[in-house]
Amino acid sequence: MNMYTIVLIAILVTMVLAVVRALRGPSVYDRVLAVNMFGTKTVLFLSVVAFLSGRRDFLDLALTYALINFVGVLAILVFVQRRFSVASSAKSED
Amino acid sequence: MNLNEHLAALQIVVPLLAVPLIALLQLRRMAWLVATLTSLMAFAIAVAMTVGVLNGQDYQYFMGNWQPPYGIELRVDALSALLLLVITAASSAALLASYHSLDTQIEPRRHALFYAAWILALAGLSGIAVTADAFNVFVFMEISSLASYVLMAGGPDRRGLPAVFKYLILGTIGATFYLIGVGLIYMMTGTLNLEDMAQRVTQVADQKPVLAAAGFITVGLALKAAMFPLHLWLPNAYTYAPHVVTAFLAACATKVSLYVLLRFDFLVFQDNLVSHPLRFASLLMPMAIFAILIASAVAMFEKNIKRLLAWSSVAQIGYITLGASLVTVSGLTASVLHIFNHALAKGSLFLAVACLAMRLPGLQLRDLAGCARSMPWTFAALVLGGLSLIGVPGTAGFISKWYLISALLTLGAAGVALVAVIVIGSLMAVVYIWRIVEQAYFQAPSNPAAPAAEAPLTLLVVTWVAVLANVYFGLQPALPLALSSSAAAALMGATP
Amino acid sequence: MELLGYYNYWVFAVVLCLGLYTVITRNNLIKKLLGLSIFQSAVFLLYITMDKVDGGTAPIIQKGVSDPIFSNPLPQVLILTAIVVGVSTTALGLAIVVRIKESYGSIEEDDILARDSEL
Amino acid sequence: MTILFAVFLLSLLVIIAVAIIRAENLFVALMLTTIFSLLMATNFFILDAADVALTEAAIGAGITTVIFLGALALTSEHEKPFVAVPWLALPVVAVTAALLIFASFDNPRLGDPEAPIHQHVVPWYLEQTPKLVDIPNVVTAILGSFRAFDTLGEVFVIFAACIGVLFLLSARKPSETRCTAPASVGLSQHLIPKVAGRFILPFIILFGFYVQFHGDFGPGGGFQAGAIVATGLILFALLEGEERALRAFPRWIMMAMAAGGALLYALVGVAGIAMGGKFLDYSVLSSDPIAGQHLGILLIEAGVGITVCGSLLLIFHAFAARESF
Amino acid sequence: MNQVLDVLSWVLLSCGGFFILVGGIGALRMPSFYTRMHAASVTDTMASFLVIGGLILQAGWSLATVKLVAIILFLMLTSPTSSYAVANAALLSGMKPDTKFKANKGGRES
Repeated sequence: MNMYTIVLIAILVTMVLAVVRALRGPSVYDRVLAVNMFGTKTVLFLSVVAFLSGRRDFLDLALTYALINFVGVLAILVFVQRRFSVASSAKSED
Repeated sequence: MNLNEHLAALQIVVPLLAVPLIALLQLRRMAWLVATLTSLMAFAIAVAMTVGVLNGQDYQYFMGNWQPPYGIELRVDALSALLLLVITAASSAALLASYHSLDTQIEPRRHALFYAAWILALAGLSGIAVTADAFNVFVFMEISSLASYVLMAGGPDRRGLPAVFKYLILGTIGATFYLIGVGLIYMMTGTLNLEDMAQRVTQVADQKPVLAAAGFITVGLALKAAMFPLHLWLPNAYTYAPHVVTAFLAACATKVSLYVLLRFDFLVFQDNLVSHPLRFASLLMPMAIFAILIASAVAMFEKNIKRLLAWSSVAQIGYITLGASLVTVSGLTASVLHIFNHALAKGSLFLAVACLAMRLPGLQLRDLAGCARSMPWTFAALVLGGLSLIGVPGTAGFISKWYLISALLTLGAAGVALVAVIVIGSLMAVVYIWRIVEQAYFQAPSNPAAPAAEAPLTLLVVTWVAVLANVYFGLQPALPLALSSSAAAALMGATP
Repeated sequence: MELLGYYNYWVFAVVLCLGLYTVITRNNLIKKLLGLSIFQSAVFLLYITMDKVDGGTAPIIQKGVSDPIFSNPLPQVLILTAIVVGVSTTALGLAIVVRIKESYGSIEEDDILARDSEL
Repeated sequence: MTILFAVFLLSLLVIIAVAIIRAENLFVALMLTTIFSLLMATNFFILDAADVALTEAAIGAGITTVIFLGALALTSEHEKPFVAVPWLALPVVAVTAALLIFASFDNPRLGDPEAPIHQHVVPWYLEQTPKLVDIPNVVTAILGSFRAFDTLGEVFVIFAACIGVLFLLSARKPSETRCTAPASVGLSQHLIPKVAGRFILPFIILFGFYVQFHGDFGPGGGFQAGAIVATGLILFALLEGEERALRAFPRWIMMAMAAGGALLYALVGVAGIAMGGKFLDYSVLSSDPIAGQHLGILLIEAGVGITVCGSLLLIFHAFAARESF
Repeated sequence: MNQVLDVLSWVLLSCGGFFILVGGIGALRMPSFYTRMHAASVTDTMASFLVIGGLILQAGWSLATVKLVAIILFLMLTSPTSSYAVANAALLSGMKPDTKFKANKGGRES
C-alpha cells in the first residue's frame, strides 16, 4: 500500500509548488504554466487514487481532466493572442 | 385516463412543453399567440383545480409513480390554488396587453426569445406553488429567477442593466441561502419531502443546525420576497423593466417567495421548534411595520410613477408579512387574502401605466400634466386601481384591510397600535395616489398643441377587465375568502 | 483526531464568507461574479461532505463485491443540479456585464453610478 | 487516510480562494478559479462523489473558464484598485462565519455512519435500485428515475440561461462602441496546436458519447457528456476561428439541439401519462417495467445531453460572435 | 512473476514521483520563464509516462489497462503541445529569453 503513498506525497507537494508559482508568477505565462502543471498533476493524482481505493473504473475521470486541461490552456492562449493582436493593432494605428 | 387526475402535473408541463416551441418560432406574431394560448390554458387548469379544491378534493400527485419520501410529490391545497390563480391570471392579462405595448420597447426579431423566457417564468412560478419537495422548490425558484432576470433586462433603458445585475446578485445569494437551509435540515432529518420533514424534525428540534437552517431559509426567502431591509433591488428593477413585465412580476413574483416562507415556517418549524412562533413574530413584525411606514413615505416623494408604485409594492408586502406575523388563523387569513387583492390592485395599476406609456413621452409626474381630458378611460382605471390600493370600501383592497384590522383587534392593546400603523400607511397611500390624480386632472396640460390620444383598444379592455375584477372581488369576496380561510386553517392546524 | 471530522464544515464556512465578502465589497462586476461562483462552490462542499461514509465507496453497485458500504448518493444528485444552476447564473451575469460595458463603457460600479447621476 | 488528503486539499482550496479575491488582474483571478474548480473536483473525488467530480471538472473548470474568457475579451481585464473601507462587510461576514462554525459542532462528524441521512431514505434507494431499475450507478438511477422531475427542471434551467444569453446578446450595440475588432482568427500562427487539436477532436467527441452511454454503469450521464462534446466543439472553434466553426456546425442546428433535447425529455414524461402511468413514469413505457425504466433513463439522458451541448455551444458562440457584431 | 511485477512497478512509480518533484522544484526555482517552462514541461511528460506505466504493470490485462493506455496516448500528445503553445505565445508576445547567462567558469553572473 505504501507503494502509492510515495507518489501521492510527491504529487501533493508538486501541487503546492504549482500553486506557489501561480500566486507568485510575475508574468501571465508563468500562471498559464502553473495551471498546465496543476492539471497534469491532477490527472496523475486521480489515476493513483483510483488504484489506491481499488475502484479502477474511475480512470475515465482522469481522461476528462486531461482533456479539460488541454482545452483550457488553448482557450487561455487564444484569449492572450487576441488581446496581444488587438494591442499590437492599436500600437500600429497610433 | 381522465385528465382531472393529472391536472397538478399538467399545470407545469403545459408551459414547459410550449417553451422550446416558442423559442423556435421566428414568425412575427406566432410567438405571442402561442405564449398567450399557453398562459390561458394554464389559467384554465388553475381554475379547474381551484374548483376541485373548493369542493374538498385534495390534489396529490406522485411523480414517476414513486411514493413521496422516495420520489417527488406535487400537492395542491387551498393556498397553492389561490397562488396559482394569481400567477396565471397576472400572466394572461399582461400577455394580452403586451400585443401593443411590447413593440414600442423591443425589436420584433427578439420577441420569440422574450416570450419563451416569459413562459419559463410562468412555469417556474407555478412549479414553486405546486411542488411539495424542498429541493424541487429551489430548482423552480432558479428557473423563475433566471427567466425574470432576462425579462427585466429586456427594456430599452440602459439603466435597467445595472438594476437587473444587482437583482441577479441578490437573488442568487437569496436562493443559495435557501439551499444552505435545506441542506442543513436535510443533514439532520434525512428527507426532502416537506410532510416527511415536518414529522422527522421533532426529534432533532433544538439542535444548532436546525436553528441555523431556520435562520438561513428565512433570510434567503426574505431576500427573494423583497421584505423591508432586503428590498433594495426592487424599485430600480421594476422601474426600468418593460411595462408589461412589471405588470406581471409585480403581481406575483415576490408573493411566491412569501408562499414558500409561510409553507416552510408553518408546516415544518411551527409546532416543532420550541418558542418558534414568538421568534417568528418578533422577527417579522418590526420588519413589516418599518416596511409599511418607510416604503410608503418614500413613495410619497417619488417623481417617476413606476418607481412610486414599486415602493408601494414594498409597503404592501409589509402588510402581508404583518398579517402572517400574528401567527393566528384570522391573521393568516388576512395575509393570504391580501396576496390575492394586492395582485389585483397592483396588476391593474401597472397595466394602466402601460397604457399611459403608449401615449406619453415619459413617466415622470410632470409628463402627466392635464392628460386626463385626452385619456379619460386610462386615468379612470388608474384612479379605481388607486382606490383599491388605498382600501376604499367597495374595492378588493378594503376587504383585506378589513380582515387585517379585525385580526389585529383581537390582540388587545398592542393590536390598537398596529391598527394605527395600518391607518397611517393607508393615509400615506392616499397622499401618493392623490399626487397622480391632482397632476392629471387639475394641472394645465404642458403642451396643449399635441393632446395625447387614448391608448389602443385591446390594452384598455385588458386594463378595465382587471379594474372591474378589483371592484367585483370588493363586493363579492366569497371565492378568495373561502380559499384563504381554509388555507389559514390548514397552515395553523398543520393538518395535512 | 475527532475534531478533524468537523474540518470540512469550517472550510465550508470560511469559503462561503470569502465569497460573500467579495460580492459585497468588490467594485468590479466580473470580480463580483467570481465571488458569487466561489460562494456557490462552498455550498457544493457542504452537501458532498454529508455523503461520505467511513470506508464507503462511490454508490456504483459492482457485481462481485459482497455487501459493500456505499456513500450516500442523494446529495450527489442534488449537487449535479446545483452545479448547472451555478454555471447558468454565471453565464447570464456575464451577458449582462457585457451589455453594461457596451452601454456604460465601464464595468466598475462607481463609474456606472457616476454616469447615471449625470443624466 | 482520506481525512488527511481532504484536510490538505481543503486548506489549499482556502489559500486559492483568498488569492482569487486579492488578484488585481481579472485574467489572473480567472486562472486561479480554474485551479479552484480542479481542486474542488479532486475533493469531490476523494469524498466518493465520482459523478459530481466529473461534472465539476467538465462544467466547472472547462465551460466556466471559456465563458469567462469570452466575456473578458469583450470587457477590460484590469480591475480598478478600489480601496474599500469594509466597515460594514467585515462584521456581517465575520458574524455569519462565526455562527456557521458555532452551529457546525452538532453536525454529524465526517463519515459518521449513524448520521440521519444514511438511515432514512437512502437505504431504500440502495436496495431497491437493483430490483426496480436494475442499473449499477445508483446516482444515475435517482437522477433519471426516482427524482426525474428535478432533472427536468435542471434541463430547463440550462435552457433558460441559453435563451437569456441569446436574448441579451442579440440586442443591437449602441452605435458609438462599434469597435472594429479583428474577426477572431483562432490560433493562426500556432500550427502545431492546430494539427494536434484537429487530430484529437474526433476522440473527444467519441469520449463524450462513451460518457453519455456509460452513465448507467459508471460515473457519467447527460450533463457530463453534453459538456464534454461542447468542450470538443469549442476546441474546434478556438483552433479554426469563428466562421469555420459556424460553417461546420451552424447556429440553427445548435438551437434545434437545445430546444429538441428539452422537448424530448418532456415528451418522454408525457408518454408516461399517455400510456396510463403518471408523469415521468417509465414502467409503463414497455411491457416489462425494468425494460421500461432502462428505455426511459436512456431517452432522458439523451435529452439532457443534447440540450446541455446545444445550450453551452450557443452561449459560447453568442459571446464569441459579439465582437464582430 | 507477481513479485517481479510489483518490484518493477514500485521502481517505475518512485522514479515517476522523483521526476514530478524535480519538475515542481524546477518550476519554482528557475530564474526566468523559459527555463521554468523547460523544467516543468519535460519532466511532466516523463513523469506521467513513468507513473502510468507503473500503474499498467499493476493492472495487468484488464479494462483498466486500456484506459491507462488511452490516458498515456492523450497525455503524450497534448502535454507537449500545450507546453509548446505556451512557450510560442510567450515568444510572440515579446518575452525575450534572457541571454545574459554566459557559461563562465566561476560564479555565474546574475
